[in-house]
Amino acid sequence: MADSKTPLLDQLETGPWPSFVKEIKKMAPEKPAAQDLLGQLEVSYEEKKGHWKHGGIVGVMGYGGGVIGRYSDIPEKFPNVAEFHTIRLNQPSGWFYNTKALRTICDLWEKHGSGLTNLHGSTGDIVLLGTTTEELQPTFDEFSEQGFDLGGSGSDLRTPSCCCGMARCEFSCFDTMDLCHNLTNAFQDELHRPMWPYKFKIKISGCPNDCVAAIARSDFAIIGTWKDDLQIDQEGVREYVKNGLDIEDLVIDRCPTGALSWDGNELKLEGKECVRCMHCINVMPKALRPGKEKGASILIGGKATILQSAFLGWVLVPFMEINKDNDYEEIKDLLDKIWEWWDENGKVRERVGETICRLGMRNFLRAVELDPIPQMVFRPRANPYVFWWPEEVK
Amino acid sequence: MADSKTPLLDQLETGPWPSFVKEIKKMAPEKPAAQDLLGQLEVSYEEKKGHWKHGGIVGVMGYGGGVIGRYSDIPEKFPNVAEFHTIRLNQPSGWFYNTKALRTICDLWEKHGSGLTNLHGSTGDIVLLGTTTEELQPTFDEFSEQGFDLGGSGSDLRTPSCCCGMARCEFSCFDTMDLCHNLTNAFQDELHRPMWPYKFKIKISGCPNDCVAAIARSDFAIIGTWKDDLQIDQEGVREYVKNGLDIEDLVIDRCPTGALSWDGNELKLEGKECVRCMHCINVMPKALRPGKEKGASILIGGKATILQSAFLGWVLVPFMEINKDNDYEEIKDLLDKIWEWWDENGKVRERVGETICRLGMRNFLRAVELDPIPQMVFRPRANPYVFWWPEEVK
Amino acid sequence: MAKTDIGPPHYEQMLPPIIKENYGKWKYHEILKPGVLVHVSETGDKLYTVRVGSPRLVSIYFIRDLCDLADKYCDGYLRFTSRHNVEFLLSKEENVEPLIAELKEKGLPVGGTGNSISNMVHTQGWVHCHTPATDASGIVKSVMDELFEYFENMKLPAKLRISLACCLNMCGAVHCSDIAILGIHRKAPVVNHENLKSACEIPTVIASCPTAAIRPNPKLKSVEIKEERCMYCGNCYTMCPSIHIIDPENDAVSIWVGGKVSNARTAPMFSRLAIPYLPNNPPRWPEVVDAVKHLVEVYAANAKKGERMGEWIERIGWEKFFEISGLEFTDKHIDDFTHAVTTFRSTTQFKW
Amino acid sequence: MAKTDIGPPHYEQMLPPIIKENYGKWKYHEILKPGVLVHVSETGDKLYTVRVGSPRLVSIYFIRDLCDLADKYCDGYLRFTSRHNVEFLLSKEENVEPLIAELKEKGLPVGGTGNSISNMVHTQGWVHCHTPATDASGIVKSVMDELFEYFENMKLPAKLRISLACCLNMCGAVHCSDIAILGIHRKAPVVNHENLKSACEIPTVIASCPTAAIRPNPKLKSVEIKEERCMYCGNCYTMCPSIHIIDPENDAVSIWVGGKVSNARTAPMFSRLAIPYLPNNPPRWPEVVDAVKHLVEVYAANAKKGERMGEWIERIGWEKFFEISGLEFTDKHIDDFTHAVTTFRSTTQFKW
Ligand code: SRM
Ligand code: SRM
Ligand code: SRM
Ligand code: SRM
Ligand code: SF4
Ligand code: SF4
Ligand code: SF4
Ligand code: SF4
Ligand code: SF4
Ligand code: SF4
Ligand code: SF4
Ligand code: SF4
Repeated sequence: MADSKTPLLDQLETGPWPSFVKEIKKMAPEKPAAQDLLGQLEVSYEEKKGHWKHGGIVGVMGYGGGVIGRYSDIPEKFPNVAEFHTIRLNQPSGWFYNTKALRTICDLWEKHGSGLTNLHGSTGDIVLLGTTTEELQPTFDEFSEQGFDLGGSGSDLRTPSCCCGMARCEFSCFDTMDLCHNLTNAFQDELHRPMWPYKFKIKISGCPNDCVAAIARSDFAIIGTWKDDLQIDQEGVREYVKNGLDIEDLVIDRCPTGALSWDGNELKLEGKECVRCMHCINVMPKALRPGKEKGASILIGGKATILQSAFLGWVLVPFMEINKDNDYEEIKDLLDKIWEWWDENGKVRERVGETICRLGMRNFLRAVELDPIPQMVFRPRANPYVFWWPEEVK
Repeated sequence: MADSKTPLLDQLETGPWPSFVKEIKKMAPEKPAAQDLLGQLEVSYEEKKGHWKHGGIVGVMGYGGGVIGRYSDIPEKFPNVAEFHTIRLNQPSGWFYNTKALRTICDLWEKHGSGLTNLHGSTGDIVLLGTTTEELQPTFDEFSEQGFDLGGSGSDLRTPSCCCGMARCEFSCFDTMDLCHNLTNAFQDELHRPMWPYKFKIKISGCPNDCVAAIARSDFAIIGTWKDDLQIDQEGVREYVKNGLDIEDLVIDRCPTGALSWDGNELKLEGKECVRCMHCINVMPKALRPGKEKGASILIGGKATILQSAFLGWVLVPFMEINKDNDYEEIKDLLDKIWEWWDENGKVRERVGETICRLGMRNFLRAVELDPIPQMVFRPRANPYVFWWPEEVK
Repeated sequence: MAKTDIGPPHYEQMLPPIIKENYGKWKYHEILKPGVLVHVSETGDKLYTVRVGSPRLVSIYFIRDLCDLADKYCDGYLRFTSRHNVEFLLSKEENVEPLIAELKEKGLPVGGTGNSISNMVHTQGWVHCHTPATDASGIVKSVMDELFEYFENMKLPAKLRISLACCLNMCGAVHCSDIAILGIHRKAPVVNHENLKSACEIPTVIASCPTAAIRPNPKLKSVEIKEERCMYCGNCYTMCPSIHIIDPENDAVSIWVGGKVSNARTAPMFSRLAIPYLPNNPPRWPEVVDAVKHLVEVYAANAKKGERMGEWIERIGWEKFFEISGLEFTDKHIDDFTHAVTTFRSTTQFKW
Repeated sequence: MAKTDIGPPHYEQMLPPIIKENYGKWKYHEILKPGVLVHVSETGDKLYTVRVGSPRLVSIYFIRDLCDLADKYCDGYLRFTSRHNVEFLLSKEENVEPLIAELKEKGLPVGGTGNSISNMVHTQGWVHCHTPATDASGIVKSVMDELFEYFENMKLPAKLRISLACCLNMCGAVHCSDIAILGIHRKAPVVNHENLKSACEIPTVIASCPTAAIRPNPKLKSVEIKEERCMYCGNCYTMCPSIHIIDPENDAVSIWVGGKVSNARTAPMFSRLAIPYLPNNPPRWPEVVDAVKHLVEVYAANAKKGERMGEWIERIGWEKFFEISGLEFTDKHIDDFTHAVTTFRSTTQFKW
């Protein structure tokens, strides 16, 4: 269908926002697959329905995931996308690149695939969009040679991601990028060979602003925080006020716990009232900074809707030192314990948060050897359906 | 066991709070049942367990409820409480009495029962505590002759109750006592002959202070409210301030929606921000009053724990005029519709709120012919599991 | 035969003249002192109310005593409140003090208004019910004896409502009380297979279990309880007498805090678990009394004026409440029923 | 054979010298203008960032263009953001404006910082997935074209994050966005009994349904869907290709509002249903674009400075939001899944 017309898609070439249709068209002259993608997409636009078949199991040797199989349901019309699989490449921490690396990706993908990508997939991978079954292994082989590896898919650890952290942000309470890289490498087997009840996502943010949406989009969220009082440079505060900041309205009144007060000259912090929400720091980054005793909160259970409706991750460990020196042992130990329990107890397609809900936090906490503390909950139970352990009763 | 000793219970005769043990003892010389109740209770105190058997079906002619059967599980020791049934008498609206009526109750109960009562049961009935199966009918007959009737028990309408309302409270937005009396009489059949999936409770409070805990303790709560602005007597407000009321701290800052402001002389109300919580009125009853356009909010679903955990009633009708003139037709119509739907759809032992949760508010609202409005919810759904009606799709 | 379905006596017969005349005309009220209210009408009339604590479980002699007083001071009228107190309704101010004096003499406490602890809503317990995990009246007496001063004065930050229910059926409607005392069972019930066969409907019994802990045992024509799934609610026992849950060794008392019913300031709130276990120690339940007293004192010392228990706790955060109160936080405090996940702290905001 | 399990390239190779030298030493930042940040180090070094909108679905030519620019202005380094924007990292201030000029020339928008609408997180849609109820990239393009000014300036009360997911799997993680666009199916799937037999595991299919709408059909060795229980989530289809849910006549788009992720001020919030149905109208989905634009404008006109969409709505109350926005409130807005009862208004507090 090399000469298909695409009047509907053409309408998406105009307007100020960069156009994905233009991108596909850029590849079309060189790549019949891109040409047919355009054609099939036009059909979708006409018919208001997708034309991809339910996935299929394809992959590369030694891996159980990292490739999403995809087949057209109208291959007779669009033979060049009859097979149009996605390869997920694991991005470098924080999505930083040198141009050499990016050009390598382009060159290899020009050779082996459609030349179309997502930078990035919404889990964080470099998404190489569309190639044939035959090309999968050679593509992987060459990427591997150039130092790239696959990301996750299926019931495995998914590609961890992190915010830019210490590389480009003054708020970061630990080295997000190093932790992300370290964990990704430590858990290559978990990442590449699906063997769990369902997917498991790790996301890492350097502070409670949570710029990678870890609390909403990962089963295991590592979010920077601190234990002591946030740091105040009074001179800096006065400077903001002098420059017109309405500190009462925009800072003091918006602190969720009323931890701050301003007497016209000094900003006072009631340290033990602060819940480290970042708001005052965000408004006055030149004057305020997180405290010095830094680490992270660990939250468990975040996920989207399927099956039991969306969960936001909840506090599992309020404060953990993030310790480069011991190779992040505490986090890895905790992950191992969680996976062991979940693997044993989770049902098929049950995210870890759902397993915890089904079996009760008490069982989970015992398994991962953590003491219950009030920080884990907004508030204690209201219903009296309390279980007792056999050893607690006569 | 007329001579049983009660050393444990005796310890509850001392102390400043009036003693129920003394009350039982007052009856004991005259009533062997009271004497044996004391004895059996002493055994319970020794053994830390109750000695009453699982209920039994006893009652009076023409009624399916109103009596709670009760039998001792150690009748050989305490033969006089071998049968010790409770009769629930429907209290007059607002628990007001003239002494003649109360004395009548005493006299009849002295004649037919243990002479012990609860004034009142926690649903609101006059609880006549303990008589034999044989005495049930004669007791009822005489009470009936004196103008008293039974309350509810079992899977029926339970005895409605209400706050003192207009009889003794300036806040009441409608005549709680009349409404309670009227509904109770209109639904005698529902009250006396169990025929539903489970119990159904109606409670009526004249204002959002909810002095009969209607929102927590009734399936159908009628709670007074108003539509226009609350009434302010500025002179009265100034008077409170003059007398030392810290109006900023105790009124302005505590208004849940910031609807109030005070400029040192005048209290300003942003009427459309007010959610009629009663707080400011409660603090300054001499100066503030509910608005003039009065009526009630209807809330549905309130109940205690069993089975699906406790529910607080939720808004079903934000505002209903409470109309004595048409014999409260709107409320009765609504109740009829609710009962019809619940009766048809409820499972055994499922409170109406639970049925609604199981089948979805949309089905319930259709059945009772009410339009969905945002006041019914704190916030709309977060999960995307939305149902469409057949007629809405192609 | 007796008339049926006549309904309760009409309330109008029960109203003193002053109320009949001022019905719906009340303008404002004042609390003159603990236990004494005055309601002022638009007509200028004044109604005095004297509120009196009652044990609720009373004899006809008690009621006759009340009647005597009402005849003497209140034109023969009185009422009871939604928390089982007695209210004497006086049209004459000069009767107030003599009435109070006589009440004191008879050992009847005056109070329960305003920022006090009013009477405890409660239930039957060992006096009359078949499912209790504890007694009702005995604990109420013990707690009210100890907290008596709070009934008689109004020095708390706000109203404080204490309730008690002797089992999870919660007839005391303790689910929304500032402090709730709740009797609990702690062991899975025992099935009497022999009886069950004839006495109970198996599908109904199975359906009665909120956690699906009950399954049929076709061999015995009975049911089996999966112990690790049972949380001892007793609902199966309510449905079927052949399932026995009472167990004096393990039955106990739990304490819940922070509930409220009124819509004033904050929306109504459920009470939440504070202390999962206290032993049943009749006749005076010292552990329960101490715990309740401690909670009252911690609240009194820390809440702002006008702040209900739950409002105070929500303001400072539950983690601070556990710290300040010194209560232990256990896995039992963490919900594991249907809405559990909505109670989990899904934010990094918390206090150390 | 290729090496396996080597993991991603090490990030250090990817960092420009200025970042390596100032790693962990950043002191503060400023937004110099929309799309341009400066981060100042304790060493005094300054790093300039220019943020650029990307369609995310890009060709290798696009990437090579970026590389050319980065080589020219940024010592050969750049990055992408968690919302799929491109960030050029400059150590030399004097390069900022020339870079921006060249970007403009190439039609690449600069912006997305501070109180703006940043790039839309989104998904595959008809481009690459098998379950979509709508397209992804086409709606994103249409919406961003219309809201372009909000990307290029920072005049909103606060950040506004828009996301899109083309089916309930929510790969766009729309569940916590200020505005979310979500593709929805609206009819129960159709079972191909012939195929199902061989292609799918019946117990797995049955277990996949959140509302227990699927039951076995032993006769056909297949399953049956109880239509009135199905809410079209598509999860059975994910598990079993013989169950077909795509239906162009009824597939549609819904709009959700008020979610947020950050812990700033308020805890993270879920997005909530605003508009249950808008038609699929490719190529430019005018109804969807209008609705989103309207919501942005209503928010912009009414929220306080610094207030996120959800914070604003929670402050004024959802009943006011529906009034101000003019959106219709329907029975679909009322939750009916597991936690429904926690969303019901259990207080008499509400606005007229
Ligand atoms: C490519 C990507 C969307 C994108 O355009 O970026 C994607 C695409 C698919 N997702 Fe996803 N998901 C992608 C990120 C997500 C996210 C976002 C995230 O990770 O932050 C989520 C929500 C977060 C979460 O995990 O809860 C997400 C939640 C799902 C779900 C529902 C999972 C759940 O527990 O709720 C499914 C269904 C499933 O697993 O069967 C799913 C399934 C799928 C499948 C494999 C379709 C399927 O049912 O088999 C899609 C393949 C599309 C294709 O043919 O290319 N995808 N998926 C994202 C992965 C790219 C990458 O690796 O970087
Ligand atoms: C007498 C009374 C307690 C009291 O001391 O005041 C009482 C006593 C009993 N209640 Fe109750 N309930 C009483 C008010 C309540 C209330 C409070 C209220 O109505 O405001 C509730 C909580 C509110 C509610 O309805 O949700 C209440 C919730 C229950 C329940 C749980 C119902 C539920 O849906 O959660 C049961 C269990 C049952 O129905 O099988 C129950 C069952 C019982 C039974 C009948 C025991 C049983 O399982 O068969 C008790 C009989 C005790 C006896 O032998 O005397 N009782 N019961 C109250 C009725 C007196 C009256 O008529 O005035
Ligand atoms: C007599 C009684 C109604 C009845 O018909 O029986 C009643 C009467 C009054 N209530 Fe009440 N309330 C009565 C039970 C309740 C209840 C129900 C309960 O406790 O089970 C509540 C809900 C409690 C809760 O939220 O948990 C209740 C919540 C209020 C409030 C709201 C308090 C708050 O700020 O949360 C007020 C307003 C106030 O006190 O400022 C109030 C105010 C009043 C006023 C001042 C109304 C008036 O103008 O007359 C009455 C005197 C109050 C006092 O005691 O200081 N009444 N009141 C009840 C007395 C019970 C008792 O003996 O102690
Ligand atoms: C580059 C990026 C991180 C990354 O490693 O990729 C990033 C970078 C910064 N974020 Fe962010 N955030 C980034 C995604 C996010 C996300 C995630 C998302 O949108 O999916 C969030 C959570 C959004 C939410 O709550 O729904 C996020 C919530 C914040 C906040 C909290 C805002 C609030 O008040 O709720 C701040 C503080 C602020 O802006 O005042 C913040 C602040 C910042 C600062 C100022 C941090 C710093 O000192 O450098 C950075 C520049 C912000 C700006 O754009 O004005 N960043 N930030 C992400 C840019 C995405 C984009 O291209 O637009
Ligand atoms: S999450 Fe915190 S540390 Fe990370 S980029 Fe955002 S603001 Fe910086
Ligand atoms: S970080 Fe948040 S909680 Fe802490 S003082 Fe600042 S605004 Fe308040
Ligand atoms: S509910 Fe309102 S009207 Fe009724 S007694 Fe209480 S304060 Fe008065
Ligand atoms: S009644 Fe409540 S909401 Fe209304 S103005 Fe008074 S305090 Fe505010
Ligand atoms: S709470 Fe339980 S034990 Fe107590 S009276 Fe009610 S049903 Fe009986
Ligand atoms: S006590 Fe409750 S949880 Fe235990 S088996 Fe019986 S009904 Fe189920
Ligand atoms: S949201 Fe649904 S349709 Fe869109 S990419 Fe994800 S799985 Fe596919
Ligand atoms: S689409 Fe969802 S709700 Fe409908 S049958 Fe399939 S799994 Fe169940």
